[in-house]
Amino acid sequence: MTLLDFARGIGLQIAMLVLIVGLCWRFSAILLLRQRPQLALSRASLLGQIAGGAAMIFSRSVPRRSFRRRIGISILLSTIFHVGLFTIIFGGAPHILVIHQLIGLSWTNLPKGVVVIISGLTLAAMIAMLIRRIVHPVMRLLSTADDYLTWLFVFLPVVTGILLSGETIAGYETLLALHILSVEMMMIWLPFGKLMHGVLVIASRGTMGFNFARKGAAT
Amino acid sequence: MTDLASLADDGLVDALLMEVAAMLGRLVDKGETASIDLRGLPLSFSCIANLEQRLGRGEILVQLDAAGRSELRETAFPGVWWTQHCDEAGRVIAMLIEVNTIPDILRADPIDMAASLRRLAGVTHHAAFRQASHA
Amino acid sequence: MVESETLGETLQRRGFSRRSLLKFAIAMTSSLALPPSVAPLMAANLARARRRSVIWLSFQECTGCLETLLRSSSPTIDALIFDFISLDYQEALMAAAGTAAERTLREAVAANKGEYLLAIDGSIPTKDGGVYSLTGGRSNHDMLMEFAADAKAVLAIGTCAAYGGIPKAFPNPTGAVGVEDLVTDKPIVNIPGCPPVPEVLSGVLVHFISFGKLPDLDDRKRPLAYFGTTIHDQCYRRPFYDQGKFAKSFDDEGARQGWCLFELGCKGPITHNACASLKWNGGTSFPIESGHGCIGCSEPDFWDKGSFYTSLAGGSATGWRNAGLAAAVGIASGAAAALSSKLRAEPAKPRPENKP
Amino acid sequence: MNANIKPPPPAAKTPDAGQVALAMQGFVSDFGPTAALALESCVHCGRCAEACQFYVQTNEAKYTPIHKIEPFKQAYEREVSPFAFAYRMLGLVPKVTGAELETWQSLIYDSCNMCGRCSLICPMGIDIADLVEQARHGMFEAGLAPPDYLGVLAEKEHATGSPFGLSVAKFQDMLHAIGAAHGVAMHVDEARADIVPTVSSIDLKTYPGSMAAIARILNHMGASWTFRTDGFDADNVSLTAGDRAGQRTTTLGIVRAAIACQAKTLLMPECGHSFTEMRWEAANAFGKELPFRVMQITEFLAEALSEGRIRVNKVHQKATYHDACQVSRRGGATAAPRAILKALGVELHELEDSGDEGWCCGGGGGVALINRAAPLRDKVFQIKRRQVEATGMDTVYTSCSGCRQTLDHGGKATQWNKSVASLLELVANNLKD
Repeated sequence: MTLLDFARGIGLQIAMLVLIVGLCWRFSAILLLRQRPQLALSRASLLGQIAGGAAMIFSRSVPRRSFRRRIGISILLSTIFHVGLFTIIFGGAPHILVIHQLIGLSWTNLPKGVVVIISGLTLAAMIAMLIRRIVHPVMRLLSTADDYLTWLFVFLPVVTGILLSGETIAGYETLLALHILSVEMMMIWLPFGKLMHGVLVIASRGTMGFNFARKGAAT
Repeated sequence: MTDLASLADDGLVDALLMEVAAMLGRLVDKGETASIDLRGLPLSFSCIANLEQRLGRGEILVQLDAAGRSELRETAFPGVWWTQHCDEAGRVIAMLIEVNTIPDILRADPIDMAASLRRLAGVTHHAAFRQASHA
Repeated sequence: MVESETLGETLQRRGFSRRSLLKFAIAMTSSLALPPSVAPLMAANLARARRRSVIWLSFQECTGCLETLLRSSSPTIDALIFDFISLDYQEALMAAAGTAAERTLREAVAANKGEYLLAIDGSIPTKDGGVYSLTGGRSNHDMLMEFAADAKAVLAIGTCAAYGGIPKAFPNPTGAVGVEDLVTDKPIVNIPGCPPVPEVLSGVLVHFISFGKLPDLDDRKRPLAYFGTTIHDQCYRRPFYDQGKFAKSFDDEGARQGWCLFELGCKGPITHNACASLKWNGGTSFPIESGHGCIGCSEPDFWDKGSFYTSLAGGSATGWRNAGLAAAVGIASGAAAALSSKLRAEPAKPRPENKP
Repeated sequence: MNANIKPPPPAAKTPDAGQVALAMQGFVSDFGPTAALALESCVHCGRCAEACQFYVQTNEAKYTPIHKIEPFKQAYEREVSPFAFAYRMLGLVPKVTGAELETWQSLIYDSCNMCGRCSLICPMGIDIADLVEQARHGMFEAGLAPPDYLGVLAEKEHATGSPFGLSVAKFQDMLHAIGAAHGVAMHVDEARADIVPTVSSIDLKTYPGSMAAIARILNHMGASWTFRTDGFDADNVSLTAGDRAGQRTTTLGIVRAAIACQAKTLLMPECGHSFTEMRWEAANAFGKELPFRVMQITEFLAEALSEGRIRVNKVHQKATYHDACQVSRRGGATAAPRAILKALGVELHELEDSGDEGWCCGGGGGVALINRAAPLRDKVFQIKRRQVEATGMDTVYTSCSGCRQTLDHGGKATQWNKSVASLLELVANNLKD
């Protein structure tokens, strides 16, 4: 069995199972905690609260105007990084294939050149974010091993993906194996580290939007 | 993407032409011959066509019929040859740019010449015999 | 042994000029990725070279490899090279049979001890004492070990000889292995492919005959000149891959336009072979040119790497049943964690009052 | 450590093991899915620092909002989080120590106004202000509320229902005296009334005119109303101190008083946190939806003005407005004060950051009641000072006595020539006869 066979076979299966167990575990352990009902008269109807929750899932992606000046760099880097990552994952032809194989959905891919350029930008943003995390006093204070590990587990697939696209350093087979393995490492890490925010963000923003709609508070 | 590809082609062709110029320089200065194996380079069809066009055509075109056809053509730059060898089935088995006063393969080989001398002697003798018998 | 004539003499006798030999040498240096300036030397060496004894043993195989090599295009010098090597023993081709054949074999080995090339096609069964493939009552394993001992080098021709091939496919009932798993003290050249590209074998032989040594090999003992790149690297459809233009089915517009077959399971990117440059049937075509993806037949265990039609991007994901099971385990664990947290956290809190 | 922050009084000892255990118990008893989601979601992006007046004015990383609840988060991870058992077994998250709690006391109390600007900037939708409120519960229960004014007041409120320990008789006397002084008829402890106004202890102490103003307006409207001495002081210092029991006692006292006179509307004074408490938390303490409306005074005035129940003379004035965080950003009543100013014909010149995005005066979240926090509070006040000065206005209206007091103090400390005024009093002074 070659490294690629392992990555595409048993490795992928293990990663998926760990991912599913971890996601369900973490989510249920959070959501099954005791919820106290809110009895005060709401400013919004239940539907309005749900709409508020749904709206905040999107609206919090764009910071308020008055905040933008102070967090400009953070917005710039994280936007490039997140939009870049999304574009790579959902625009790259091989990635669409994987999704197609898993759930049967498919759409038109972006040209490879475009994906490679975006990957480069994403990578640059990631490196800048790491430097900022190390240098900026606030981020350094807040940062834990989780932050750096998570960075690494996202960084590796991006790097191996770029190397794979150019087929530099090693052959396609080796690079493909490393790329898939790095993604599997990320999948395994996802439920246990900060990467989980990619999933939690919906619940977290949705909850705040729901609660704030109840109070009519600023969103 | 097509534009990008042709741009990359142009770059490769330019690089190859510079290499050819360097080789020709060595032929002029030191009498060194050299060749480039075009099939050993990652060149697209369009790139090869482009290169062939840039080198142009000179005064000599030689066709060789030895275990399949070959075509050896002087380019617009004397001393630079465009050569292509095919096998008996007509498929290209080698394509080169040769930098030489004349491609080596055109020179008659001593062993072949020795053999032809023997054959020639036979032919001559036969003719003389016929002429003598007529007289 | 009688001193045989040189290749130069043979060619001359058959009416091939020295130009033809030089031309052949030019083509061979190109094929072997040697610098063009080596061609005159190769031609001179070939002209001086004398016959080499080759002993060819067939093990667990289908004779496809041999067929391919025998049917290589036109009667050119390639063919002559095959003529020129002295195929002293090849069961399928030789006229002699039975004990006469056995005698030929012994004589050839004795006469060329340490100098002959041993060519193998087919894999070697190792299970149950190798009983699954015997020649004259002797196991393939025994014969391989015996004749490899006095060989100059061993050529493993075809994927079966190189890596075990289809006989080794799951569940490998005969315990099939490739030559390199058994022979460890001799130079080995793997020429994998199911079947292998015939020009590769002639290239290896020409190199061996003209320079007296084997060509440069990669880490899988394959001639670097032919296996140094992947099908994907040399594929004429590569620009479509780079542009992200893929055929989605074998009869869609993309397929008609000749777009990349990656999504239809082409294994070109992980397959090292020379099909895309040398092509097949006298340079006519190769599978991708005919509209089908590469199946990766020259790679180890190609038969067991999932469907030929599953793209390389994916993998064998876990089934819905396992996913469901995993989800259940996750939720149960999460619920247990939440419960234990509740128990740990619960203070004796006053109940909210309903009456003022 | 900021040189301007005084170290805790020398008498304060590092919390002992028992206190740490109490704090932990207090921390972990609060985690529902909302708080858990919040703590699980933080990506350590640091943006909340840039929204926080304490960080912005000091540039000290320790004032990063999410960092202020670190022990609370640590308790969550060790005791409640999905993988808590692994964290404990593998020692990935250390136990919270007494020394840490001691350090965090000043971060969690002195340097947080619970103003919710951080909750507004957080890209993950974490209500950090809410987490601070919850974290203070554990701190208080371990006896770690600042051994200062705030702690003292909370204790008194816990015991008497009023942070100043005012007795019912004393309060009755005060109200009548205020009525007499301002020439307005007072309604006190009537058996039935539609509207029950409450007061803030800051009003009692500093701005008694505001009580006269409420009386004048309600009389003008011809409303059925009464002050109830059995439930009048809505201040709820306990909330900001983290005293759940005191908070509950105070809140339920007011609920009972309003129910006793069959009130339809409970009117909250010009005060921020008390509105939050009565509007959103009282029903939970009471165990079901309240049988009356809870309205902040600006909401009430805006509604009455729009319905024509209050008629006012136009005042031709230019002014700026300072939003109380708990009323505007957190309370959903941002529009109300602006409607009132418009009805009065006041030309409003907004602050650079106003409405939902306004900065806290620096006194919110009980910080105004922590004496040792005064230097830090004054630094924070500078933002407001700059923005008010940038408008060129001489008058700042506000509808929170806490803000008003903080702005007054800040102004006094820096010889500021601006006047800080109550929106309620402005309305009361310009009623049509």
